[in-house]
Amino acid sequence: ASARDQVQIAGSSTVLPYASIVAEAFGENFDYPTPVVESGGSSAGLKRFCEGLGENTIDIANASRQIKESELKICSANGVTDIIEVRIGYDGIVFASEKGGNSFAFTASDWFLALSDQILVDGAMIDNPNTTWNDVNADMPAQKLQAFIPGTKHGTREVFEDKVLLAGCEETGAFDALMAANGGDKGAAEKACITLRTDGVSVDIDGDYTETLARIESNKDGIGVFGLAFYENNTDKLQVATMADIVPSVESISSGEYPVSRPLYFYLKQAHIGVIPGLKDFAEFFVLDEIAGEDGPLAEYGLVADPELEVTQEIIADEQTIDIAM
Amino acid sequence: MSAFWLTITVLILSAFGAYAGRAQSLRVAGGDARKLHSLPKYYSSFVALGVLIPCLFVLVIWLFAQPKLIERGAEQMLNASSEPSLVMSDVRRVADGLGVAVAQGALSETEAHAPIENLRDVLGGVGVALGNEVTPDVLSAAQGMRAQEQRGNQFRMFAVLGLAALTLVFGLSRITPEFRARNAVERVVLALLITAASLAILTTVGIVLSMIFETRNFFGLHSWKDFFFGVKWAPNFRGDSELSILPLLWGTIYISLIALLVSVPIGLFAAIYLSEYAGPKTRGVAKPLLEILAGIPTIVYGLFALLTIGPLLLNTFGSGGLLGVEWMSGATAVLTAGLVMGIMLIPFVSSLSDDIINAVPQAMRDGSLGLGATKSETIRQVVIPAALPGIVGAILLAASRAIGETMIVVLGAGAIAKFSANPLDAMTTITTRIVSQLTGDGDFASPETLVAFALGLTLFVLTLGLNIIALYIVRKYREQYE
Amino acid sequence: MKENAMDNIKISAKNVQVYYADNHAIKDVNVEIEDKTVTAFIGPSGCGKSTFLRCLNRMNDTIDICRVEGDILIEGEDIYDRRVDPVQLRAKVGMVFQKPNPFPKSIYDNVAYGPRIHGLARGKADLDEIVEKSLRSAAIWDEVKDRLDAPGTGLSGGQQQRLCIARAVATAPEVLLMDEPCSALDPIATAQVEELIDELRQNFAVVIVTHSMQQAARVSQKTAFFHLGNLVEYGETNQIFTKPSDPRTESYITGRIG
Amino acid sequence: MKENAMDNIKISAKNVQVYYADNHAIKDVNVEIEDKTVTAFIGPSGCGKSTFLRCLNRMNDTIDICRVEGDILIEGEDIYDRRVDPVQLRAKVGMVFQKPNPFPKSIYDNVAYGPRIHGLARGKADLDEIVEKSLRSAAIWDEVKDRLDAPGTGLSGGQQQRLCIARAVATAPEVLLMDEPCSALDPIATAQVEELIDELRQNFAVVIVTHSMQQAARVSQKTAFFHLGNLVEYGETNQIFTKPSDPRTESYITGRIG
Amino acid sequence: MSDPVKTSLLTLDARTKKRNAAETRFRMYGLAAIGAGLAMLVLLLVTIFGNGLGAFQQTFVTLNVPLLESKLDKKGERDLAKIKKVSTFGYAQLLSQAMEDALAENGIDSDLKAKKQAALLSKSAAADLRNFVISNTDKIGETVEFTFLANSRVDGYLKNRVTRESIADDKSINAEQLDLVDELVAAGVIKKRFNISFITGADASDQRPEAAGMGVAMMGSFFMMLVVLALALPIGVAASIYLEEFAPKNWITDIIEVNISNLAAVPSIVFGILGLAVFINYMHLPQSAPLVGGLVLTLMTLPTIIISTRASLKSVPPSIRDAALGVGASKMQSVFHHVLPLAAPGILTGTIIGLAQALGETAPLLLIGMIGFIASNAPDSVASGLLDPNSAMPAQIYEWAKRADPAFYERAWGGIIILLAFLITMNTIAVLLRRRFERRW
Ligand SMILES: Nc1ncnc2c1ncn2[C@@H]1O[C@H](COP(=O)(O)OP(=O)(O)OP(=O)(O)O)[C@@H](O)[C@H]1O
Ligand SMILES: Nc1ncnc2c1ncn2[C@@H]1O[C@H](COP(=O)(O)OP(=O)(O)OP(=O)(O)O)[C@@H](O)[C@H]1O
Ligand SMILES: [Mg+2]
Ligand SMILES: [Mg+2]
Ligand SMILES: O=P([O-])([O-])[O-]
Repeated sequence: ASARDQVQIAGSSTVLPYASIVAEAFGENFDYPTPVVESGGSSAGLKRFCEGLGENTIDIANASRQIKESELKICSANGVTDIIEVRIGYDGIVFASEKGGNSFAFTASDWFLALSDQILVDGAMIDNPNTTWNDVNADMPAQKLQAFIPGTKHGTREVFEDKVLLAGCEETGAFDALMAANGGDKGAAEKACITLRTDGVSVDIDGDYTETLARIESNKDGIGVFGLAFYENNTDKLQVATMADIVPSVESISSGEYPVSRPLYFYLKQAHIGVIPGLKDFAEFFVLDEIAGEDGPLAEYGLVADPELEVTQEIIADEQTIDIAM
Repeated sequence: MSAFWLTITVLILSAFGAYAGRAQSLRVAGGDARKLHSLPKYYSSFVALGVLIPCLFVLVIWLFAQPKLIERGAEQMLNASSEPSLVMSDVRRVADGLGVAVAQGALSETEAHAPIENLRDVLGGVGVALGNEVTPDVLSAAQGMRAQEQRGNQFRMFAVLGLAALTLVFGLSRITPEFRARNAVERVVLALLITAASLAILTTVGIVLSMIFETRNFFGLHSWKDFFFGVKWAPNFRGDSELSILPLLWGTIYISLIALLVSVPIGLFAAIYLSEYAGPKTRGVAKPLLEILAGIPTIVYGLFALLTIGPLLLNTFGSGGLLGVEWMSGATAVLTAGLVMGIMLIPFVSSLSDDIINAVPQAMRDGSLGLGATKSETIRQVVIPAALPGIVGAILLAASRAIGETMIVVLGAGAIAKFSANPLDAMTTITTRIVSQLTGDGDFASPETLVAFALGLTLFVLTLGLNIIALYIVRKYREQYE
Repeated sequence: MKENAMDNIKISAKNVQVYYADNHAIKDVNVEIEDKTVTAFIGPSGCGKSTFLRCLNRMNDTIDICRVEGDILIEGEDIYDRRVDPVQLRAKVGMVFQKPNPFPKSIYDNVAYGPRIHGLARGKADLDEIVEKSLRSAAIWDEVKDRLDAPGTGLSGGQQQRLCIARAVATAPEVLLMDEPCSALDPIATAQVEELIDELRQNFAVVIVTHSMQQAARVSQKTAFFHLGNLVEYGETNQIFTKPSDPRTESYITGRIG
Repeated sequence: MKENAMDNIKISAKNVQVYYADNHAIKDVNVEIEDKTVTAFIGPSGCGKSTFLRCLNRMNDTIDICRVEGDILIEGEDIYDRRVDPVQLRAKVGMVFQKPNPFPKSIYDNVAYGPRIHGLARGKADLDEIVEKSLRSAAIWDEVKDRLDAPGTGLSGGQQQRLCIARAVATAPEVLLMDEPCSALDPIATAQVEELIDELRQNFAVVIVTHSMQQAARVSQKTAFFHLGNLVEYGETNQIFTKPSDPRTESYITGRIG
Repeated sequence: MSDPVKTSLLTLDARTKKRNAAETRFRMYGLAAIGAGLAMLVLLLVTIFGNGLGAFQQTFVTLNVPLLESKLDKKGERDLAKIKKVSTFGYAQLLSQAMEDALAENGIDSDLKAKKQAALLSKSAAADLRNFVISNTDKIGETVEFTFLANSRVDGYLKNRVTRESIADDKSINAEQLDLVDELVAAGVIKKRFNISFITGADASDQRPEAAGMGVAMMGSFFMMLVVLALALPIGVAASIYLEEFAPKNWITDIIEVNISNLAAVPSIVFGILGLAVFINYMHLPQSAPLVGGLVLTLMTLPTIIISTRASLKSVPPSIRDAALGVGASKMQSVFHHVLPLAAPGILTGTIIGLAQALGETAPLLLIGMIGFIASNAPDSVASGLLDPNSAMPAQIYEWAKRADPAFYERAWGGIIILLAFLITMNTIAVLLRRRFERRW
C-alpha cells in the first residue's frame, strides 16, 4: 500500500459547504492535493474520527456541536488522545416563510404556544388548542399553523428546543407549572416543554433545507427553520421572520443580538500533523482572516465569523489539544 | 522482480504449461487424442491451473505477509514513542519515496542507502510530499526497510519461480492417457463455484459481526423491553428517549404493502402482456423502457414524491381538496411514498416475471388453448401457476427492495413514527431511521445513535425469519407441482 | 357402419394451403370429414399431418409465421370466418397432442379444467362425476383414483398422455382431434383408448393422426394419406389398405414392416 | 445369429433395486444383456422399463430421490463402483430418450456435440464426415442435408427424434440404450431406424424399450418383460412371444391387439 | 357429457361473449399496466429533462487579461516557487483590471465599483488564471485572452432563472450589475453556449455552482461499475450454478439459499456499515475509493443477480440436461455448453436490474466516504481510478440537490440526465446481448 497524500475530512453536513470552499481554495493555492471532505453528519464523522489513528482513519472531523465527554472517552480508548478543537464560526438559525405571504415577527413564546403539546391556559396545562397564528398571538395574521422543523437527527433541532421552545416555555410560565406538576423534577419538566403536538401542525424534516423549502413551496401556510446561509441563497423564494424583533443577519448574530445560533467546529488529530502532508497548512489556512474572517468567502456564503478568530489561529499554531478528563 | 512482473512471468509460465500440457498429452497418446481420457484442452488447463493457482496463492500471501513482517522489524528498530502506525506510515512513505527517487534518477542506489541531507526537498522534487523533515532514525528505518524489502522481493522471486517450475514439471509428469484431467479441472471449477456460493454466508457473517458489538452497547444503555415492546419512537437529544421498534415496523410494513399493491399488479400485468400478447417489437421496446424505471436514482423518485405526488394527494384528500374531505393534513403520507415506491418497483416484478413466464413451455399453452380456453384463461390458470415459484421470487425481491428504501420514504412519508391505520398519515420506516440516526448529530456513543445498529440487526433477523417462511412455502408448493 | 358420405359431412376443407413463412407445408388439400366416423391421417414424418390437423381447430393461430388459405367448413360454417371465435371453436373441436402436456396442477384439476371454463358442471358433485367418467373412459381411472390431488406432471409418460385424453374428453367436444395420442402408450392402454375412440364415434367425429397403420386399420373408417404436404389419397380405410389407387400410397403401405 | 450367452455378456445386473424416495420402482432385477444383440424391454406403462434402462448408464444419478442398489457390471466392471466416472460410462453407453430433445442449436452442432466433447474427430473434415454418417444412419440425412445450419428444434417431431438418434450414434458408443425411440416415427422412418439398429448390432449391444410388440419381435433377439417393477420373464424373443412361461407375460402378450 | 346442444359457430353464445369480454378486459389490464408504467416513465423523464437540460448550457465571459509582471513576479526571476506564492487572492486584482479594460473597450460606462464588476465572473476565474500562469511562466507580462465562466447569478439571468424581482433581497448581485450584464451581452463579451466541462469536470464548492461538473464522479461510477460487473456477474452466476445444478439439497444449501434472499432485503446502508468495518477498518483499503465502493455495491447486487439467475436456470427444461448427459457430457459440460446459454436472457435481466440499482445507490457510499466534496482530478490510470478518492454520480447528484444555491438544483437534474444516459448505454448493451439469447422452445 502506498501512503495517503491528501487530507481526509468527514462529518457535519452543516460545516460541509464551508469546509469545501476552504478545501477548494487550499487545493488551488498549495501544491497539496485538494482535501476530501465527506458529509454524513457530525456524529458519524466523530465516530470515524475516534476509530483510531493511522492512514485509513480521517484526519479531521467537522461538527456542528462540541464533542461530547463520552465521545472523548471512546476516542482516547482508541488511542486518539491529542485532539485540537477549532471553532470556525457560528451558524445562524432563522425562520422563514414563502415570499409574498404574510410577514412574521416571532418571539420564543409564540413558537412554544404554537407547537407545544400542552400549553398553560388559565393556570392549567391543557392540550394545545391553537390552530392559527392569530390564536397564538393576536398581533399575528390569521394564517393556519404549519411548521416544518428539523427532525430529531439534526443538531438544529436541539438548538430549536433549547433556545426557542424551552425559552418560550419559561416565558409563558408553563415551565413553572410543569415543575410543580412534576414535583420539581427539572428533567421531566423540560421534556414536557419540548414535547410537540402530533396532529400534523409540526412536521419533522429529516432531509435538508432544500426539502423544507420544497415543502413550503407546496404548502403556502408553512413556516420553516433554515440555516442563515441557506436563506441568503434563496432570498427570491423566502422571506425571513424576526425573532424578538431582531432581523437575523451575519452582523446581528455575530453581535449576539439574534439569539438562535450555534457554534461550528472541526477537530484535528495532532498525531497526524507532519504525517499527513498539508494537514497543518490546511487547518491554518481554514482560519486565516482572509478565509474565515468577516470579509472572507465563508462569511460571504453565510458563516457568522467568530469574533475570537485570533485565539483559534493561535490554538492551531501551537497545536493546543483538549484536556481529556478521564 | 516486481510483483507485477512476477505475476506476468507466472502467467507466461502457466500459458507455457497449457501449451506443454497439450503437447505432452498428445505425445503420451501417440498423437491420437482419442486414446486420452479427456480432451487435450483439459490436460492443458490442468497443467496451467496447476501452475497458476499455487503460485498466485503464494504470491498473494507473500504480498500480505512481507510488509507486515518487515514493518514489525522496523518498528522494533524505532521503538517509537507515539502511535506506531503513524510513524510507520511516515517510514513507509520515505521508503517508497526513496524507491521513486532512485527510479527517477534523483538518487543513485548507493546514495539511497547513505544518510541524505534535506531529504524532504529531494523527495518533493520527485513528487513525494512529506509532512515534515525526516528524522535520522526514521530515515535509517526507512532505508533498513528498503533493504529488507529488496531482499524479500528477491526471495519472493526465487520462491515463486521455483514453485512454478516445480508445479509445471509435476503437472506434466501426471499426464498419462488414463489420467482424468477433465475431472481434475472440473473439481477446481466446482471448488470455485462453491467458494462463490459461500460468499453469501461470509457476507451475512460480516454484517452480523459489524453490527453486533454496537447493538450490545445499545442494549447496555437502553432497555430491551422498551426497544421491542414499547409503543413510541421519540429520540431526544437530552437522552431519556423512547426508542421502540414497533411503530417503525408498522410503518415499514404499511409502506411496503402499498408499494407492492401498486407494483405487483402493474408489474405482473405488464409482464403478462409483454410475454403473451405483445409482438416481439413492442416487447423489445417496452421491456427495456420499463427497466429504466429501476435505474432512475431514488433521489429523483423522492423529489417526485415530494413535489408531485404528495401535493397531488393533498389536493385530493386534504382540506379544501377535490373530494371536500379532510383526511390528509400534509403532503407526506404512507400513500405518497407507497405509490412512488410502487412505480420504482414495477420493473422488478415485470422484467423478472416476463422472463419466467416466457420460459413456460409452449406445449402447456397449446394444451389449454386446445381445450377451448381463452388466452386469458390459459394465462391465469395454467401459465401463471406454472411460473409461480419464479414470480414469488420476483415479488420477494421487490418486497426486499421496498423494505430497504430510504430516500423515497424520507421525502414521501416523512420522519414521524406513529401507529395509524390511515394511509394518508405520515409515518416512517426502520430503514430510514437507521440512516437518520446514523447520520445524525447526536453523540455517537449515545443510545440515540447506537439504536441504528439494533434496528439494523433486528430488521436483519426479521427478514431472515420471513425468508425462511417464504422458502418453506415455496418448497411446499413446488413439491406439489413439479 | 358405412353411411352416405354426402349427407353426413362434419368438416369440409376446400383448397387448403398452409405456409410456415415460405415453407408451403400443406398444398391444396380438399377433404370431407364425416360425422360419427373416425378418420385417420397417415403419412411419413413431416408430411403435414399435424399441421393440417391443427388447422381444423385453428390451433395454428398461435404460430405467428403460419398462414392458412382456403376454406374449412364445420357443418357448413367457415371456421376462418371473421365472426368465428376460435375459443368457441376449440371447445367444439377438442385436441390431444403428440407430446403429453399435463398442466402443473393436480390430476383432478387437469380434468376439471375444461368443464370449469366452459361451465359444463352444475356443481361439485356433477364435476366429480365428469372427472371420474372422463378418467374412466381414458382408461386411467384405476391408476389415479387414489391420488387425484397428486400433480399430473408426476405421472409416467403413458399415464400423462391418458390424462390428456381424459382432459380433452371432459369438455364434451363434437369433434376430437388426436395427434398420435397413443404413441406413448403401451398396448393395453392403447387398446383401451382405441375402444374409447370407438365409443366416442357414436356421437362425434374423431380425427386421429397415427404412425401405426395397424392402428389406422383398427380404429378408422376413413383414411387420408398425406405426402409432402399433398393429400394423396382419401377414402374408405379398407379400400386404402387393400387397393390403394395411388402408387405413392401403395409404396408407403407396402413399405411397412409389421 | 444365436451365440453362447455365457461367453458374451456385455451387461449383467444383479439384484438391482431402484427406489424413488419410498417408491420401490425396480424390484430385485437380475438380467444379463448380451453383446452384439438387441434386447427389448417390454411391459405396461409405468412398470419401470425406463427406470431400469436409465440405471444402465447411471442417468438416474441426476435424480436426487432415486436410489439404486445391487450391482450392474459392464464387461465385468461394476458401473456403480466409486472409481467409475459416470461421464466416461455414458460415452460408452449412449442413450436416446422417449421425448425428442434436440439442443437448441443447429442440426450440425447437435450431432457434432458428442464427437467434439469426446475428441473423436481429427479435424473439420473428419467431423463433417462423422456428422453425415450419423445423420445417414439415422435416416434423416436427405431431409436435412441442405439445412444443417437450421436449428434442430425447428424440425417435426419425427425428424427431431431421428436427429437425437443421429446424435447418440455419433459418439460411437458400445452400448446404445433407446427409450421408445420410434414412438414418434412413421413406419418408413421406423423401418430405417430398425435397420440401423440391426446394423449397430453387428458391433454393439442395443437395449430398446418399446411398446410395440411387433417392433420387439422384429428387431430384438432377447426380450425382457417387466411388470410392476419386477422382471417377470427374460429370454429369446421368439420363445417369449410364442411360449411365454409366466402367466403374466402370456396375458400381456395375448392382450395385444395388432 | 350429455348430448351437446348444436350451436352455430358464427354466433357467439352468451358464455363465450362473457369470456371474450373477460379476455378483452384482461388484455386491457395488461395494456393499461404497460401504459401506466410508461406514462410514469415519460412523466419522470419530462420532469428530468425539463429541469436539467439547462445545465448543459453555461454563460461565459471573454476577457483580455494583462498578466502584469508587477503583480505576479516582482523580481522578474521567473522562479516558480516564488510565482506560486501569489495566491488566488492576488489574481483577483488582475481580473478586475481586465473587466475594467473590457468595459472601456466596448465603451460601457458603469458606476459600479471594480469589485462588483469583477463579481460577474465566477470565483473559479482566479484559479484558472493562476493555473495558466504557473504552467506558462513565459507569458507573464503579456496580455492573454481568456474565456471565464460567469457567476451563477449571471448565468441564471441569461437562463431566466434570475430576474430583477427575484434578486431584490440578494446580497450577491444587484440590479446595476444586471444592467451591466445586459450591456456586455450586447457587446458580445458575455455569451451562453454549450458547456462541455459540465460533462467532464469535477465538483466545485458551494460558492461556484457554475464550475461544477459531473465528469470525475462519472469516472467514479464507471470504475465502481467495472468492479461490480467484474465481480458480481461471475460470482453471482457461479453461485447460482452451484446452488441450482450441483448443490446437494441439504441444510447447508438451505442456509445459503435463505441467506441470499435475506441479503436482498438488507437495507443498502447496512452494506455501507459492513464495507466500513471490513474493507476500510479491517482490510485497510483506502477511504473514499471506488474500489471499496465497488466491493460494497457488489455485495449488495449479488443477491439480485443470484435470484434472477437461479430462476432462469430453473426454467431450462431438464430434457436438455438429459440430452447432454446422454451423449456423455459431464455435468459441468452440460451446464456450460447448454444450460447457461439458455439461461442467459434471465441472467442479463438480473444484471441489468442489479447494475441499475448499484449505479443509482447512494446510502452505502455515505459510510465509506464517497459522498461529500470530492473534487479530485480525473483518474489517469486504472489504478488511480480504483484507488484515488472519488465520488459517484448519484452521490454527486444527491449532494447538489442539497446545496443552498438554486443553481445547483439545475445541475442536479442535469446530472440525472447524464446518469440516465450512462444507464441507458449500459442497458442497451445488455439488452442487445439478451435479445441474441432469447428464444422460446
Ligand atoms: N412451428 C413450425 N414452424 C415452422 N415449420 C414447421 C412448424 N411446425 C412444422 N413445421 C414444418 O412443417 C412441415 C410439416 O410438419 P408437421 O409437424 O405437420 O409434420 P407431421 O406429419 O406431423 O410429422 P410427424 O409425424 O413427425 O409429427 C415439416 O416440414 C415441418 O418442418
Ligand atoms: N423422476 C421420478 N420421480 C418419482 N417417481 C418416478 C420418476 N420417474 C418414474 N417414476 C415412477 O417410477 C415408476 C416407473 O416409471 P418408468 O418411467 O420407469 O415407467 P415406464 O415403464 O418407462 O413407463 P412408460 O412406458 O409410460 O414410459 C412409475 O410408477 C413412475 O411413476
Ligand atoms: Mg406431427
Ligand atoms: Mg418410460
Ligand atoms: O450534519 P450536521 O451534523 O451538521 O447536521
